[in-house]
Amino acid sequence: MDPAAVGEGLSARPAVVLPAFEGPLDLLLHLVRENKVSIWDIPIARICDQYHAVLRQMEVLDLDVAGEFLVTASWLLAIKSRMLLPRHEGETEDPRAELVERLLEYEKVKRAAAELAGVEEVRRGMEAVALEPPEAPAELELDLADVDVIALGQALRAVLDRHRRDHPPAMELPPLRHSVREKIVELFDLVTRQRTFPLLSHLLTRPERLESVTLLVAALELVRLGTAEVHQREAFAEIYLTATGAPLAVEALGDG
Amino acid sequence: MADAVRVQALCEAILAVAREPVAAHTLAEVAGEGVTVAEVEAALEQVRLRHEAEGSGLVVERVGGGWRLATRPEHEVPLRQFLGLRSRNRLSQAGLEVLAIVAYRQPITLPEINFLRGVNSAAVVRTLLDRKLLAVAGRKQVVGTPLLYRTTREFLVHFGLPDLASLPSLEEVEQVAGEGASGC
Amino acid sequence: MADAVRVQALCEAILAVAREPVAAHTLAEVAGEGVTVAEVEAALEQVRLRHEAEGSGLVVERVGGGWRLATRPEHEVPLRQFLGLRSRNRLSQAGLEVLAIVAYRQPITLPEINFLRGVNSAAVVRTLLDRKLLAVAGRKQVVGTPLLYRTTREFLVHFGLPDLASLPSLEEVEQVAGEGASGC
Repeated sequence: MDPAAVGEGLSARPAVVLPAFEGPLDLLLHLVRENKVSIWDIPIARICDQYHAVLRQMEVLDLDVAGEFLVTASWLLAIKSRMLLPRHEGETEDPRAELVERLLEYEKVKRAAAELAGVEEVRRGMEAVALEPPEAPAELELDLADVDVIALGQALRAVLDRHRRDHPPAMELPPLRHSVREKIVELFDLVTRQRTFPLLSHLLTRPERLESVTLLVAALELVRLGTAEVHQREAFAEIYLTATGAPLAVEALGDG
Repeated sequence: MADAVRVQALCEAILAVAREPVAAHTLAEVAGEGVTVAEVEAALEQVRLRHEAEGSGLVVERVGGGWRLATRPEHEVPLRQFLGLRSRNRLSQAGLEVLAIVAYRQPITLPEINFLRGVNSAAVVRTLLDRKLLAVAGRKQVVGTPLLYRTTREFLVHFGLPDLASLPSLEEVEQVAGEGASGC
Repeated sequence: MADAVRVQALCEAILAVAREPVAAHTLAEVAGEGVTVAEVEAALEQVRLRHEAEGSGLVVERVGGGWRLATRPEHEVPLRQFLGLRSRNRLSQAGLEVLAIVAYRQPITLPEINFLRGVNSAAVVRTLLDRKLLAVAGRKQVVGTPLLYRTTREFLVHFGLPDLASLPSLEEVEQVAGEGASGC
């Protein structure tokens, strides 16, 4: 490629108002045509510079689209630099080969799309004749041939949505107000601060039975973990909870 | 004169998509400026005569203050037969729902299907069994040991799936297509 | 001979109520014993010619794997006015490109479509699925098992194609479209 062409970029920038491009390939095809060059022998340096110039002109781009244009921009730069390097021996492939192939493929797509557009323009005014049959069918029916997995999935979604509407979830249970875990920490604090703590009185004076039960479980858990001991001098006497001095391994506790 | 032909063609086209008889003045209105009711009626008469000629399956009739295009009464029996024949390859909306439920939740029993749909689906299941899209997959070991249903190989072939695991997840369906227009 | 006329009339009547293309073999089945597909096609050709004559507002066409009766495109404006419908939206350039890709390369995955267009086409595919111009045809057995897309019968009807084989080859399209960028 002619290295002198590199400098041409800005001056050769197309002065036309930018048409909307479907994507980077569309823009590249446009540039190839504007420059009246052969798609088989694209002056890569010139096209690359023009491509970058157009990118700079495009003001607001949504990020997705911009990303696609930028990926192609760096691809073009890579091809451009490979064109400038002397070819290695035995390296026969033109660095532009893949680009040419993709542009040719995309050009075919555009032509086929233009064909379809022409046909659509004529046909979109047509309506299927729809006389009432002698006996109207019972319900709207779908041709099985037209049903695909997406239609199937959408049907299930519709059923589940309807089911959910017709069966609102059962009344929710109020969240547990006392968790064993919390009570373990709370009791541990109490025994470390007071060394010896009258557990039974504490349990019996809780406003809610549920809290007492939770506290009892918490106390047993502390004992199991070796962070506290219980003592009772005789049946029905006060139960004392005493710190052993071992630390409380919080991570050893479950979520309950 | 060329306009008379245009009015004929237009009237025929409109009657061909209308769900009920159309008044001549409505046709005149749609036909555009300067087309009179008398011209429309003359045009319709031409269309009527054309269909009276041998070989047409349609008739133009004046009914209930309007005009309509209809099939000939002598075709009633074959037309019914046609609609019946066609229904073999069709699926009702209910059929589609049951097929979807079984596809995604198989094996599943009729009571479970009914619970999800909120409607008794016994007849629909029977139709799908006849069509070989569903099959029986044993019995569920619960009270009453109801039959379990599953989809068939034909089902997979129809949907181009190598196996059930290839069904798109519901998240995938939403991602690919959104809510879609269930119904027609 | 009288029977040929009967078949013509019956075919026309069936197409008039069908709302979608009807296969010739279905028509033959309804027409009764001894009526062959070839006879049905000859009859349809007669009906088609009759509607081609001046003054008919309808056309008989071979599309989407069968035959259908439709209104002539030139009546679009008054017809829409009568039906109270807006004019049908044209497909976007992106939509046409994706349809062209799928039409020629089906079944094809979204990543493959994206590669050919150089742009992510997920939203376009979604719209085309909604419009029933594309459908899912299973999964490709490669990493990630992406969904495969195909064109639908609605696609064939929309573009007036009897079947996929009637799509002009890409080389033909190239010649018709004339000026390419190559060669200069």
